Amino acid sequence: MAHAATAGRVPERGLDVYTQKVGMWVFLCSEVMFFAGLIGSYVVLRFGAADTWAEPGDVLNVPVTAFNTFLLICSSVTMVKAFAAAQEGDQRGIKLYLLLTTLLGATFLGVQVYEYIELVLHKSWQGSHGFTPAAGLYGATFFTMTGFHGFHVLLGVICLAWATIRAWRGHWGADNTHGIEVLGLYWHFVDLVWIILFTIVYLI
Amino acid sequence: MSEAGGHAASAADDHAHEHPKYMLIWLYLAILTILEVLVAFLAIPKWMIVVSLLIMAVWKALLVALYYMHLKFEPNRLRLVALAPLPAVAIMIIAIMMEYV
Amino acid sequence: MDWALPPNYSTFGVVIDQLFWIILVITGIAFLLVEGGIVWFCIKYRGREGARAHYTHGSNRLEIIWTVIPAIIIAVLGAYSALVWDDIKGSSNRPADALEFLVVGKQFEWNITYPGVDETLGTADDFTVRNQFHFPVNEDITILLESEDVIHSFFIPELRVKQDAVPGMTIPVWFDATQTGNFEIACAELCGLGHYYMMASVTVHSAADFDAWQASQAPAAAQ
Amino acid sequence: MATIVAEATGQAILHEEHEQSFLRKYIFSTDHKVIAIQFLIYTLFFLMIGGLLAMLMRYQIAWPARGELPLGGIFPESMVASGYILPEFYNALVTMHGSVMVFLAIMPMLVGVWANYLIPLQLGTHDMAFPRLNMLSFWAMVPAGILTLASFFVVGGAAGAGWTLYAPLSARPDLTGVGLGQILWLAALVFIGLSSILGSVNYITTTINMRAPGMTWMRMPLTIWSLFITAILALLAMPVLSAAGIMLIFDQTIGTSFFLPEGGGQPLLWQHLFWFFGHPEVYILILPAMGFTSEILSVGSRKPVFGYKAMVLALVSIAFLGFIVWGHHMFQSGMNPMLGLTFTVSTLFIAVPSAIKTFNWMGTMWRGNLQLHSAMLFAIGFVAMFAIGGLSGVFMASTPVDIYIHDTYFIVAHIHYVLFGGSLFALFGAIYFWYPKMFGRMMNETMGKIHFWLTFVFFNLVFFPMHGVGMVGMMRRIYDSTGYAHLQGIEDTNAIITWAAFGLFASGFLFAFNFFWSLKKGRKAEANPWNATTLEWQTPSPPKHGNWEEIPVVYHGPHEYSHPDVEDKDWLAQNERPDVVSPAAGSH
Amino acid sequence: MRSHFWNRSAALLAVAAMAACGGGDGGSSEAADDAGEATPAAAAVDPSTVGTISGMANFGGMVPTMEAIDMSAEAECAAGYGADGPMAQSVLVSEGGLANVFVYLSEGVSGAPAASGAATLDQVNCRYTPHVLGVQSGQDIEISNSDNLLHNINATPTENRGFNISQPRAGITSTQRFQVAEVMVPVRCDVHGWMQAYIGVVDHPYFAVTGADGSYSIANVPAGDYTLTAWHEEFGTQTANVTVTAGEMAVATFDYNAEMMGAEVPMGDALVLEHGTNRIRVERTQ
Repeated sequence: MAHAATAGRVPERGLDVYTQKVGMWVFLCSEVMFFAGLIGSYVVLRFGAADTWAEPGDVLNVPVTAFNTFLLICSSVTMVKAFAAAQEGDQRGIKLYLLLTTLLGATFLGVQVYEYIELVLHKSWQGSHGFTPAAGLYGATFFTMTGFHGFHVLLGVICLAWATIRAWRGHWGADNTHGIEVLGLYWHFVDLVWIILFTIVYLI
Repeated sequence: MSEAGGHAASAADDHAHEHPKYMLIWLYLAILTILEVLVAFLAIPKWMIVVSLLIMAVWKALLVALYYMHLKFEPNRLRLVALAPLPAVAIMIIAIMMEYV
Repeated sequence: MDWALPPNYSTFGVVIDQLFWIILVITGIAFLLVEGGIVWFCIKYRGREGARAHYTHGSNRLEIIWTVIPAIIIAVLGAYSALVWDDIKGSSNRPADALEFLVVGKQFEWNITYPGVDETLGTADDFTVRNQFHFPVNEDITILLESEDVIHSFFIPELRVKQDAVPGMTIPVWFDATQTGNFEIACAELCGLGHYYMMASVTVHSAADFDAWQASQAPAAAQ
Repeated sequence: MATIVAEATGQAILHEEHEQSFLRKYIFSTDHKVIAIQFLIYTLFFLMIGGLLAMLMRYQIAWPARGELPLGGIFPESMVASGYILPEFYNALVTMHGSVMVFLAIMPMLVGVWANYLIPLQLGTHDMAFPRLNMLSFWAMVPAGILTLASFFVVGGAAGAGWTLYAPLSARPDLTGVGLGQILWLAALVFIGLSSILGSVNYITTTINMRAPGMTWMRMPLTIWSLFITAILALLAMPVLSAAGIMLIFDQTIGTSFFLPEGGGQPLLWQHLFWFFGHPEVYILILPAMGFTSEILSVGSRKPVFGYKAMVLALVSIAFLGFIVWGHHMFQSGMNPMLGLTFTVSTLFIAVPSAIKTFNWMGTMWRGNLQLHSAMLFAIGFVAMFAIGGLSGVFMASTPVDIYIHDTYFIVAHIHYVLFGGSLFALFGAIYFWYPKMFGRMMNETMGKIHFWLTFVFFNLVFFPMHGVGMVGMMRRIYDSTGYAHLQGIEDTNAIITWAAFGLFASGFLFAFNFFWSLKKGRKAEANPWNATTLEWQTPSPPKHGNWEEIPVVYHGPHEYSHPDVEDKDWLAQNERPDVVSPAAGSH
Repeated sequence: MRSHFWNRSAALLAVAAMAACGGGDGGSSEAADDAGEATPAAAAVDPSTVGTISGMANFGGMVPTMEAIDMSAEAECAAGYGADGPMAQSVLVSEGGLANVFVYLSEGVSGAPAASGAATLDQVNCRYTPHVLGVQSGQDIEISNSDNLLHNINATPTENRGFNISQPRAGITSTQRFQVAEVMVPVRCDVHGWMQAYIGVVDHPYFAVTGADGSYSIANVPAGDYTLTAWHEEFGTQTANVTVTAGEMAVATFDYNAEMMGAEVPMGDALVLEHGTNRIRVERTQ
């Protein structure tokens, strides 16, 4: 059994994927727990005080957010397209799709900021003017969950912008796809969280 | 301990699979999103809305995880890592919810 | 320097103390076994010139033994604890016709509302007394525990009663004192800078004395 | 392909060594060994701070009516007035002693120091998987420490709601007089969470994917197993605390009411979230200590670890059970009594793997050839003290008994037997044991032995009587116990505890002196002073940047001592080629 | 109810700012310096330009009976009272005069000498002495404990930074300050639910609290036209216009009667006294 190892000094069998990908998945596990903490609290608080929640659409703007959800889904597909382009060494594709993903992510953030401003300034909720984090548990959980998701999107957009700049410098290619794949994992995870959040916060 | 051998070959190569049908998944997701919004405003009992929305949300999440995050094409060991936190999540939420039983 | 449980005055205290001593005996034996073994090994197997240790990777039989034996002890202990716990706190075992009091903790006082002569809370003859808890002996007592501000913990050592008072919740606690006496309610959960000072007196009366005391408080209640 | 990268990195690291500036080499270093030493200095400092807070606290408990606090004049009037420690300052002491010890001393010392130092060395790799993240995980601790220290000096003083931060006390400044101090501590906690998560990602990834050839799962030293399991616990538990902590900050600052009942929130939710983190945290604080102990006991007994597989299984099951027992901290909290039933059973069953481990440690010592040096003494001390801590845990796992002893000094005794008698004893042992590897010099043995015996005696004098004080019914976090009728007669015990605590604190300085004195004056250490088998001893002391000229190949299990087929010595290094030594020796 | 979010944020910022500017100003060492600086200003009053305002707070009709306070749990405090035991202090009338009315110039003051000296708030037999205290903004308030037991002093202003400190034994003192004018700052002891004091903070030294006989006097008021406001914890506020002439005494009288009970009382956080329990419940307002 001491055979194969001696020659090439190959590390012991791990997860059969490269280290950065393992690292990102492990990190995503902790992100799952972070959002589970927020979502779990939301579920429990809502069960305890169901009557302090509004019907879907009464306060929150569902059409705008549905459009925003669509944007994030689109950004996911452009992200995988960027990865596919990298695998094939398609430089034009890498640049195009990374740029598109960055722009879609930034637009998502812009729409979210617009949504927040509208809510804080122009919505009224339970007698008080403005729907703010201080507006009952509804406002508190809404802003905390979507806010932290938005924060994750922001981090993602910053990394994407950096990756896009590198794309223009010809950094990525068929021999260098790991960075795009790992960043993509993070980005899809953010999309995945939003899919859950959109459903439980806006629609239920 | 016999795992030591023969693993060099198993190192997953990025080209090991064809590109999944990314655009098709995208279409799926978009349609499900529209369906979700429609269902949310249907005049049916609330619990039915909640259940169907949750099913669609999990479905969408699975699509993203399996195809966009490539879990469908990853080695089982990596899938195990991805699933690891889910029992903890379930235990946490179920136990806290028991306060209302 | 008297390290002992305070004398017990309640029905539940009997089982709790019993369980305490049972666990003390079991853990005491385990304690002697482990610590004795360690000391013995340290002396017997201390390093000597030229000595060589016995090469072994373990013994599956031993592993099974010291997995199964503790597991059995623990399972029995767990089952018994669960039964007693359910007896003491299970909501199905709440006495039906107990005398009820409302106890509200606040920084840093216990306010006890008495049901008055009609023995029901929420009626006009209720009255509230600060930091004094009087109740009759040999009768099921249920207190409804509330808090105004932060989490407090209602603790009467001699009655083996402890329950956190949580703002926003009303938690029923029941007990039955077996002897008359004077004790104190302590707060057992850090509740702020006056935590240590949050004590109230407890007086367990005979039934007649309790009625008399309640009557003496009636003028105050009339206001 | 990954291997080639790893090898290339290794070469690059080896090259780099000569070109690094002081700043890159010692301050913003990405070398796991330097980061470990940074963590060590950091945590030793906070260990002292935490101890100092405890001394002030003990003074107040022993002599609540005396006042006359020595050097009381150096404290501002808002902490100590007329020589009396004020109750609000006492609460801050209680809170920050617990917080500092758990989050800034013990936890980073167990994980930050030893996971960093040992994982690459014992696994046989050049460095962590992500060296720069590793550096970040240390530097995230720095603002945490600064915020913590600063919180004592802001208006209202440091956090005073207990290390468990139970809301609403921790959420409403008007109820404690503490506003900013609480927020600063919560912010520190978020940094600690970040550091811990980054660290865990590194430890897990490195352990999974970067083991030296031949280092199969069942050949990993128990240290690595325990640190790996610990990292998983931290990875899954810390984010929940971060989420809860952030919600608490929002309650304090922007008017939300997650945990405030007057806004519809739920105080019990905080406790559930906190203890969902908190119980795994308890195992984060003990599992690595168990690993060090197994390692040191095996080396010191010159025997393989008794029941290696059972030890690994016990570790894994403790970790798993750790996620389903948090409710036992909340038996008297108003939680649904039905949940109490479930948690009682799961909690009691944690006793089983703990018992397995204790018996296996004893099995390791049995028929050994015990080398009773300082490290070994501390490891044996760990087993003895952990046994007491574990046994006293049975009392509180039994819910009916917990009704009485919950929130009394019995709990304080229990937690310190596990955390001090357990974790800290093992940590002292680990420092004596790996010091030669870290700094290339041995620590002074005589001082080490004196340190052990002083610590052992004073520790037991401090914490054993607390069981008795708890039985009498003394509540935790009580500023002055003399006003209670049922607590009359324990003043002498409390005074003895306090004197012993002073002794315990003082003996810590002997250790500190030994630590720094040995840096310069200690005997030069050879590569493998303990004749140990694991990989870190098969490279020079201290190892160079990059650890190995060439990645070692592993042929044996981690603890091959006194193997009958090896005759000239009583140990067989993991990377010794079986054909060189003896054909039969490689079988396990 | 939760809309005080922005207020709290602002308060937080303020606290942060104070902390940033060297904070921790609870210490008494600075107090002496402040007093030293303030003295010359106070001494500079020219008698030829100032007058005095004085008068009475009269109480007519039936005097409401005060409730007995149950101090039985604090024997040390209860011993300090006569056979009748301690009574609540919210309406104290003696020979037609109403005590504890805080009278201050609310309009017309332009410029004022800096605060000088220290006001004192003592805790005697589980009561605040005085029950109503006036201070100038920035003035030291020396809080002391004459009871050998735990009191905490929890001040809950809305404009100023509040504090919540404790004094576990007799002889412990603490110096606090309020920087902004605020009438009134409620002060309570959480250990003893009946203990309540009010501190009126104004920007100038022209204030007084009526004594047991209902009389008050404000000296050294610069000549001019003023509005005088009288505050009482049960009867709310009343105002009167006064003209002060140099070297003379202006008179302003306030009349109270039992019907005015329950008037709106301006206060930081509203305190609701639960009759019958001696408990004070803080209603978080705005």
